[in-house]
Amino acid sequence: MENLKLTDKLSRFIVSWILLMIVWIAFTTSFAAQELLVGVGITAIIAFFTIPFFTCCTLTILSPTRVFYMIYYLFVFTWELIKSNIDVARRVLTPSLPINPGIVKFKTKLTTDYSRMVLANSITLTPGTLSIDIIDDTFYVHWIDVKTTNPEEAQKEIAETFEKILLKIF
Amino acid sequence: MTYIFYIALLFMMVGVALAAIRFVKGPTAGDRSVALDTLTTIMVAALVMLAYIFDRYIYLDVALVYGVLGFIGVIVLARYLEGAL
Amino acid sequence: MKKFIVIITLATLGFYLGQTFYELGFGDARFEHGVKDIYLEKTVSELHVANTITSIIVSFRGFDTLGEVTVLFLAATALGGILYKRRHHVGDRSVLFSASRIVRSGSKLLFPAVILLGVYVFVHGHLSPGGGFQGGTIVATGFLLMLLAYENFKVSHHVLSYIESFAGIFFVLFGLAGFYNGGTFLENFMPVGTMNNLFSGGVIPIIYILVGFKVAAELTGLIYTVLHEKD
Amino acid sequence: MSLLFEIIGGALILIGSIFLLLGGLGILRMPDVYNRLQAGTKATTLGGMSLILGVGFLKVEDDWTWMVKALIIVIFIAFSNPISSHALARAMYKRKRYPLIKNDDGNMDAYKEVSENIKKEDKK
Repeated sequence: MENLKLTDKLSRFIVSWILLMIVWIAFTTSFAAQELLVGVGITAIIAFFTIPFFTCCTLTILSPTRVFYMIYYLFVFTWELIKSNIDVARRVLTPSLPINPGIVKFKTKLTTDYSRMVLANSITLTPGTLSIDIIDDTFYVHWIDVKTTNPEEAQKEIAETFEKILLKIF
Repeated sequence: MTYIFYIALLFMMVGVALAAIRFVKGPTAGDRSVALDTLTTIMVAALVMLAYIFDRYIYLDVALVYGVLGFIGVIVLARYLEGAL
Repeated sequence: MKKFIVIITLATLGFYLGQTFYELGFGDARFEHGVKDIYLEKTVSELHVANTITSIIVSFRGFDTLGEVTVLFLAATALGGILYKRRHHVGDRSVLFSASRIVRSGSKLLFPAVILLGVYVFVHGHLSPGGGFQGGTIVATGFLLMLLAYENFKVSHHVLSYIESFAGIFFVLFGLAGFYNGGTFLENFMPVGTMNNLFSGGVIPIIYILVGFKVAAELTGLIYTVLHEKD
Repeated sequence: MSLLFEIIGGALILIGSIFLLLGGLGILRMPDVYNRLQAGTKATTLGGMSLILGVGFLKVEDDWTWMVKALIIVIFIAFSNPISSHALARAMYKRKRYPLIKNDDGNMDAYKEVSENIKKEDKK
């Protein structure tokens, strides 16, 4: 797809190899020598052929601070997910359906495709919001209970908690 | 302990029934797709639960494959509704 | 000239195959209580395979599986033949426009994992209720995801047909090796190993991997052809 | 120890099934497709995740492999559900099923002005 330096390719290859190997161990759930051997071979082949697609990260993604922020992100995300479900439960179970839906937009500071995708997925799973589209750096978000249509305030309300952490990861 | 499974299966059954009502009622193709998406996730959870009840580890693989195929199926539907096919 | 050589080769092959099959004596063997007990017993005692269905499909009834694979191959060829002319009129887009960025990044990230899941299913065909057909279908579904998300995702038709042909040839070769060593098509001739290990079941995992590759290549080719036929 | 895991697992399964029920109820009660997507996706994602993890916890002492498989399914659900619901929402907007808006003050639907141009851009 794009022209890459050899070091970039190698580093992408190693990252996707490691990740696929973890997935393989999770699929087989066994540490028998045969399984590991076959897994190393298969994942190496798949990682080699998917170098052009697997563009999210080079080896720098595995540095300790980033891994720490990833785990931190996971906790923040889980908490938001629980909050959003309580919110949904409240709205669904109230007989009068307290909703005030609309679509708002805001700009993001994130630059890479993958970080934007993670942010969009997180927005979908957090209280009352559903990401509809990203055009350049503008998010369009369906909000079940619109509090503001001003882009800056919407960004503060919806995305700031995740964006701060994602900027440190990617 | 067994009662928890009965209660959970009952809840899931009611959930499936409610989603199925939406699936039948529509009114648009999009609403039906949403219902299908919901049903897929509930069925994956139900398969995992059945794996525990029958104590078959293998059923977890089935649940995983069903999840993957269901996801791609919904993507196909969405792309069709978008007018891309 | 080329056609002549092909016809001669096919005729010779057909003659010898016919002779071999004639000498087999299909249906001569009689079992008093049907074959089910023998299958069940032989699966454990001779093949050391955890999944009885697998041993029946691939070993005892391997010839039927060859027929099934041939049916799939014929379907793929026929569809290719029907759509062949139109394919040349259309450009190289699988869908009219690419999906949104989120779907594209998501499918990029999921694609290797889906392929790995398919490979896992057909490599473990003799241990779990998977197998070549199922695994191959999952691999093809991974390609479907990419073809839907990107309008210009390329799959080489040549590579696909090479994979398909070689998998088919090796399937038949392993079957004939069974003739040579044991006497029936796809008779096991390799060490069977211990039950529930990955390297066990003799020839069965190899056949399933070949079937997996063949099915994956065929279905990917089918999906590719169908998606590119438009306008 | 085993009692602790049993309590955690049972509680997670109960919570999960309740949220799956709420997901079904949500897509039945909500008035338009975007709100249905919101309720359906969120509730079934957490519900499915928690139920599957609960099963993993019940088995964690006899057989750790269940937990690993359960985690893989959970990660997959958490990843794929929002993507598919986003794809559906965008497809519905492209089919001109505009969202229901209760208090319209003119700019409650910010996507409307750009959605016309996207299709041309994508088709080029």
